[in-house]
Amino acid sequence: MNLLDILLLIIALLILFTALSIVVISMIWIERKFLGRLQRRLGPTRTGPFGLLQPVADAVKLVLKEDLIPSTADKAIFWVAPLLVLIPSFMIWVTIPATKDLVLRNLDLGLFVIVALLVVSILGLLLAGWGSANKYGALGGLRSAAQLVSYEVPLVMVVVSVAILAESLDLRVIAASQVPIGVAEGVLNEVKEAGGSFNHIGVPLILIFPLGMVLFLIAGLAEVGRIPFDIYFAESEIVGGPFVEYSGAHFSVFFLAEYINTFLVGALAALFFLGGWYGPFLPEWIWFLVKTYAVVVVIFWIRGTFPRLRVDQLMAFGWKAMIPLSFVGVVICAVYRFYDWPAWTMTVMSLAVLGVVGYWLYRRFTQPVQRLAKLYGRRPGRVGNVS
Amino acid sequence: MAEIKPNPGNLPGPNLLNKGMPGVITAQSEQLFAMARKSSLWAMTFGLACCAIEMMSTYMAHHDFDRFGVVTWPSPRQSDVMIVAGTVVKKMADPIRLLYEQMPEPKWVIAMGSCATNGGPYYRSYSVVMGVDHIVPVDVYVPGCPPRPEALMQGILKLQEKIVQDAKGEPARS
Amino acid sequence: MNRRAARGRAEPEPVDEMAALSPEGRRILDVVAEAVGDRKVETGAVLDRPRISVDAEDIADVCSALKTNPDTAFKTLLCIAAVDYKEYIQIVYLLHSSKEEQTLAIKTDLPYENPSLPTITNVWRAADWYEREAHDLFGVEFEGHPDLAPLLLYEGFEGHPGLKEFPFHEYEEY
Amino acid sequence: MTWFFFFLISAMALGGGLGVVAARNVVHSALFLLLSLLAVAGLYVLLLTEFLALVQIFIYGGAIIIVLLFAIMLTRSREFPRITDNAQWPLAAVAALLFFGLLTFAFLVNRPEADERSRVAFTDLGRSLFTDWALPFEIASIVLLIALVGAIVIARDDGRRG
Amino acid sequence: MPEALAENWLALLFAGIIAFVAMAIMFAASFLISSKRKSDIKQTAYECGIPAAPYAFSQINIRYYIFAILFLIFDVEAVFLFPWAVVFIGSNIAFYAMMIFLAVLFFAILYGWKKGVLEWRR
Amino acid sequence: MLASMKGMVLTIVSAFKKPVTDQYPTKPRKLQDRYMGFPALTWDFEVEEPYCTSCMVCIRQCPTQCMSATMKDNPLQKEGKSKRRKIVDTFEINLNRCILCGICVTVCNFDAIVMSHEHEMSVYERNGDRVDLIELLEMGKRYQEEQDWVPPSTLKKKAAPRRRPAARRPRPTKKASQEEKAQPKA
Amino acid sequence: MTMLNEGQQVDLLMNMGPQHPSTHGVFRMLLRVDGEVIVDAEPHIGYLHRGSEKLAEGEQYHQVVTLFDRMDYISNFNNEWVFCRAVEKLMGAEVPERAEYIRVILGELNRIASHLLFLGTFGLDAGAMTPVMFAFRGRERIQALFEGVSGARMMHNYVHVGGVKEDVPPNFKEMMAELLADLREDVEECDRLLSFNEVFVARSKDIGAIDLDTAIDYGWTGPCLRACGMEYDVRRAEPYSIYDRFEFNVPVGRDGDCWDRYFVRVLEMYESLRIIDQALEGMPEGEVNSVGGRLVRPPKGDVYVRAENPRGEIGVYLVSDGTDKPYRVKVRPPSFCNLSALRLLVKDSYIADAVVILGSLDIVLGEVDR
Amino acid sequence: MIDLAFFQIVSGALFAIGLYGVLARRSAVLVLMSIELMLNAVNLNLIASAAFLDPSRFTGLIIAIFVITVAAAEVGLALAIVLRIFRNRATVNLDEIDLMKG
Ligand code: SF4
Ligand code: SF4
Ligand code: SF4
Repeated sequence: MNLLDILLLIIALLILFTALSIVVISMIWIERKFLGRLQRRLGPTRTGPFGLLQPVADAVKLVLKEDLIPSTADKAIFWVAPLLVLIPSFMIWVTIPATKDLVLRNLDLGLFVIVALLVVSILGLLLAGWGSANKYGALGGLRSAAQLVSYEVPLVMVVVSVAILAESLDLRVIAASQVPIGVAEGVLNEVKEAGGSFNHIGVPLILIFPLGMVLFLIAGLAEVGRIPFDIYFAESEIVGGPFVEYSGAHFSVFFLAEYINTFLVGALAALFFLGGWYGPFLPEWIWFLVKTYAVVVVIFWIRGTFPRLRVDQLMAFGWKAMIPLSFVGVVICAVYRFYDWPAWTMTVMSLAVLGVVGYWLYRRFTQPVQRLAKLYGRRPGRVGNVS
Repeated sequence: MAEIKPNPGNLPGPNLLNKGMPGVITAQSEQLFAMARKSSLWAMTFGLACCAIEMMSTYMAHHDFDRFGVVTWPSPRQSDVMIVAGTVVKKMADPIRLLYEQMPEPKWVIAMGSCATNGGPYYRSYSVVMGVDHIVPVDVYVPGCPPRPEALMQGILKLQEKIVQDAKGEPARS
Repeated sequence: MNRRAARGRAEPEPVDEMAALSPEGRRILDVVAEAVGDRKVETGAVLDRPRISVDAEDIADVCSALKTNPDTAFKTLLCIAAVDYKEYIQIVYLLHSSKEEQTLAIKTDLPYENPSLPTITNVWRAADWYEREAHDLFGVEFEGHPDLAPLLLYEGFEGHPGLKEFPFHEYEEY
Repeated sequence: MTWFFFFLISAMALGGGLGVVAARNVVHSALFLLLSLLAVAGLYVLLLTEFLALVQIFIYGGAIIIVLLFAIMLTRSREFPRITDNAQWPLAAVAALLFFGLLTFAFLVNRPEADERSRVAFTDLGRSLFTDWALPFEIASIVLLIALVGAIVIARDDGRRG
Repeated sequence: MPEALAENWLALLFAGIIAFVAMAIMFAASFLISSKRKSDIKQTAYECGIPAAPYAFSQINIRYYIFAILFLIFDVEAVFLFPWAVVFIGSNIAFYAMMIFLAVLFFAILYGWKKGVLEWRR
Repeated sequence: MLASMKGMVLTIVSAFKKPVTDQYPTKPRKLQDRYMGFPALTWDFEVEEPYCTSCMVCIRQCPTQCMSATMKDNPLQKEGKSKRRKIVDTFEINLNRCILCGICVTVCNFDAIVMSHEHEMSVYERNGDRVDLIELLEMGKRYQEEQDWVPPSTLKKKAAPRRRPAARRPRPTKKASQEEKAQPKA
Repeated sequence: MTMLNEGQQVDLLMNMGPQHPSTHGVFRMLLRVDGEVIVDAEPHIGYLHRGSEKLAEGEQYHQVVTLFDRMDYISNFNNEWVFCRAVEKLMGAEVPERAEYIRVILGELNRIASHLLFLGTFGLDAGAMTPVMFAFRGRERIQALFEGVSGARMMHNYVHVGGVKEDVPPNFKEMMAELLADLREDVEECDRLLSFNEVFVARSKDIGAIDLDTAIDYGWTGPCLRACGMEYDVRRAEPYSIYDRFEFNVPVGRDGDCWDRYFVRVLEMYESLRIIDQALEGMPEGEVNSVGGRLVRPPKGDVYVRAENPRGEIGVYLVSDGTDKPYRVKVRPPSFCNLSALRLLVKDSYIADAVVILGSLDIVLGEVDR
Repeated sequence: MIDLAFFQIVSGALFAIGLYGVLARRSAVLVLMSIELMLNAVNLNLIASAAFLDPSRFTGLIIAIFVITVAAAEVGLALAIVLRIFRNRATVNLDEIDLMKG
């Protein structure tokens, strides 16, 4: 470990940071454009070609904005909170592999590092809400902490299920185990060496564990606070929650962190379930980006379709549906691996669970109102008064 | 109600950089900044009366304010421009003043509709403020009752022009 | 109180007033007169709608009688309007019965100085805000109303703008 | 290099610890505690037990601090400046110093032979944990259950509005 | 200290530092080039245009706390799950031990569910 | 879950439909013919003078009192070119104040005022849209050209045979007259 | 343990509004919250009190129409219409057949526009961002038609005493045909997007329920009342204009909760479309204004007219003293009554629910405060 | 290479700080934090010793994990008690809390 190494490391990190910033900017652009298209409008068009410079302008403007600190706020905490959000979410990226070799530092406890750092970043929002000494902020901070911790548990459980299926905590191995045999020799050999003899090798996990994908996406949505889980900065209720008092550069840090985390969810979903960087024809890193952006677009898509849950429903959903389901996920993964069943059993099991849950949701929410709708719509047109 | 003199508008306040070294570079940079500022005018979600409906229309699919980079933020802390869309009633004057104050620099105000400009149809009413410029300095007045979305968009374009002109140091004239 | 004296002008001929009233409306007036019992009522019409006039102090009793009586069943309070006739203030209650499909107006006159009458908030909860509004704009006191805080006006507004004597705002800038 | 990090991290740990006991504002105390705990995690890394370091971050840095913050926020924060220290703090300081001296003395006097450290394989740790230590592991689950039940019973809002 | 291990952790540390430095640079730039006009009224807490009334955090519901506790318990559980996930295959004891462990914790959720702490209003 | 899935399909399908947005500064929406923009004064191209005689009817009827005008003797009338004895001398409308109600157009008996298609008139000063006669006529001319404007009264005359003679005052029906006699109580 | 300091635990007082994204204008609620649950709420209105009723006393009848436009600024046509009906009734003026048809068509279109706005903002309150875009698409099309007919997108001043201002443009039928095709699709899309979405149902079903008697006690009318299960619609109960000629249903809810209020409005949009279809078919040729001139002097007297606005029953109590200016205009705004029950509705609900409940009442502050 | 003693001294110092906190602070929450510090010191010592002295290296680590587990449980319970007391007495001041009177 000499100085040159450190220098290289720093340069690599700087590149990573820049890349992430560019990714964030691209994501903001994609989000606005895509949401625009969903709503049959155009999204930004006037700043740069196709509005490409819009996020840049937004970023520059945010830096140019006055950075207000309310006089009642706890100054130190008001300052520290954005950092507590951003730093862990950036640190996670050190260990995310874009391809087999394109990773800054591969940690063999990678999964655990990710979840551990994610937990730390929860603190930031809570403190932001507390520090800004604002009622909306306070409510938002507590809501955010409660929400994030509630969905952290299923997230961790899904991650554990994935670890069980791939029998490793190493992200590279997890992704490589989904690459068809004969394509990714290097890492796969490691897998084999590590005793991996799973039946599903070479199959993207989404095919054998769709339940996990769904749970992961939902928990991930909740972790990054996107509709339908954006109760902690619910605009129409608590006007921005923990961020309500933040302006200028501080606000942009939250913004940045939020988008980095969204991208993280996309990247993890791609690595865990979509076969990582594997794909025909194109270079690996492009496949990785494509898959990640695809998940991100799905997140935006969901954002463009759903209303927001209420805080108690969110919690109830987290604890009464997500966590039991993720328990079930872990157990079926473990059973499948322990008894070494064929891969399709896993698919069947998780599809069955999903089906049951979907049907229950339908029974609980949609069916009654559809009955009502029929009832209300069927009233015959009568002339005259009825009291 | 806080009465202040009608004021020609808002100019971005001085920053440390051009306080410290006034000169060509900072003047140039100011113009660059103005480009960023004008392209990303975040508006406060704030509608008062009928004009607010047209303002909402402007955000919606057919007109799409997002094309200009105008999006809404609920909190004044994150907004650059306050579109006073509707009748300013005396009871509402204090909140508007407070909200304006709570916006961070630089900030702009658009008075949308004749009510916000000078009372409009309610010029004889006992409870209406005769123009929001009695309360906060206004940059652009958009006439109409309510102004068409196009008119509001033109107001935003005017505001963008003004921002650029202000950065050049030549106040914009209509 | 002698209402005729307070009004100080000729009583219109009832025949003409009832002209537009439908037979159904006439019938409802009889039913109403029965329902109110021995309180002093005077029947008439508001163009094509039945109307009764009662003394101010009877209003709460009349209203609750009309509401609870199964024959009339005026279950909805549509509106309470106050009219300033310069010499006296008239309060018009508009009730609706969806059983009879009739709207009934109850008028009661109040002296111009210190108008006051019993509240009907305990009959209809809808009356709450209407009475507060009338209190705001006309200065009518509703005895027994739980909270007559300003509803439409702000704290500290001088005068009662609904009254005819309250001047229009003069504003000279065309 | 290693020495540098050791001293840096120890300084952070101790500084954080001092911050915990010295800060006037309880939330600041909690933040200092976070710093201290993360620094201790750093020390674990230096001891080549990275799994433990991560556990430290995961449980202390995340969960426990959050719970602490919740508790702080839900108890009245206005009250805290008034009651941070009690009267016998000099006494406490003396006691703590004495204790520290004693410990240092003990550590310095009794210096056992240490062998070369090597990284602990995570899987081996796991295997040992779930086979040799299976019983304590189950007991841990019971402990957690009891803690949860206790906490729920104690902290449950009895719905003061019915 | 093994090189690879040290490097990994150093990378994490530096990542944190770089994020911090980048933010610091941004804040500094913002401090330098943002226009400022401070005033007392500007720095009052925002509350929809009405001067905010003071409040205490303790007025906020205790219910949030129970979720934190639940989280704490499950966090600890996760700590055990991670090593288990990669070692349980081929070890009966490990597998069944964890199943029992999960069952106990699942019982914890059920208990909370039953006790109504997952509901917000009873 | 089905309904939400349907909703997602709906949104994604609409993403592939054509956006409905009109791109304002470059490709603005076409205004409808009847659109009422700000009022403008018309120009009598035959006589080369404004239609307006400054009769003050619209000024009195304007609900916001946003106009003012003065009249003068028409020089062209002396020359025999015009039938108008009086003509507008100055005319000012505060368009910031105008509420686009169109009452002035309805009440004008001389076809002298129209609701033009101008509506994008944002300004930097309060009441910066106080337009005087010249500008009003400019606006009017633009409108006239754009719309091939014909004085509505001539149109009406043409259409007159089909219509009843327009009653100035409502001719009271039987019922109404009855009521007029009847002194209402209030 | 004893509860020693029970009283010290004060609740949090929280303002919602006047500037708040979901108060639909400048409504203010002072909430007393215990955690997330609202213990008590105090509505404050008057942030848009413009004194229209008083101003109307100083303006001529045809000028008052402009004030009515701006009262319920989402259903301008209906508002103009009801005022003109009041004057007409006072004068005993007949309205030409064709004008009635035009009024009905535009009024029903306006109802759809208003309900679309409601649907969009209700979705926004519930946190969905796309319905509002979809809804405004339809609304925008309706506004374009209005512009083509009346010359203005919102403040039409088109309904005049005795009829309408001018005849509809010659290509009205084609315009309507085009509009209706698009509009039906827009309404359906909004409906499909939101109505049965699980999250939306969870957010609005069984929220803010009110029983029929209380609703009547509060003077509720319109879709809000119908959602409680009472089939009452002024168009049906006391048919004004030419509503007795059309066949349409009055959608009625059952539970009186937010979802019912929402869905009743959705169904009403379909019914309005039906009415428009019928009216378009039956529209005769002929005069559009019987009074003609703008200056009207109704005889002395007073009148109360009722009409079914999108928000409920609007009433106008008009007193004339025989001059060209009304002596007193009193409006019975539907959302005023609907809103006054808010306190009862939001009590013991969540903060998030308060937003939805407020949204489901579909208030227009211009009308509440006048 | 860093000696075991250094780690031990750090852990001792941490423990002493925690001790001071427990003795000197009055707020129940702060006392709890100090206890956490002390537990951490113990853990550090355990792990350091395990790392240096235990050939198999597992015992110390696993015990440390259990310590952390128990600490988590303890924090949850203790804070619940603090909250309960606060809600009943509106104070977290240990001197003012007299459980016997409860
Ligand atoms: S200008 Fe006109 S549309 Fe705008 S708020 Fe005033 S009255 Fe309403
Ligand atoms: S515009 Fe018409 S009404 Fe107005 S002053 Fe001129 S001629 Fe008279
Ligand atoms: S349109 Fe209306 S407000 Fe404007 S000038 Fe004409 S009458 Fe006045």
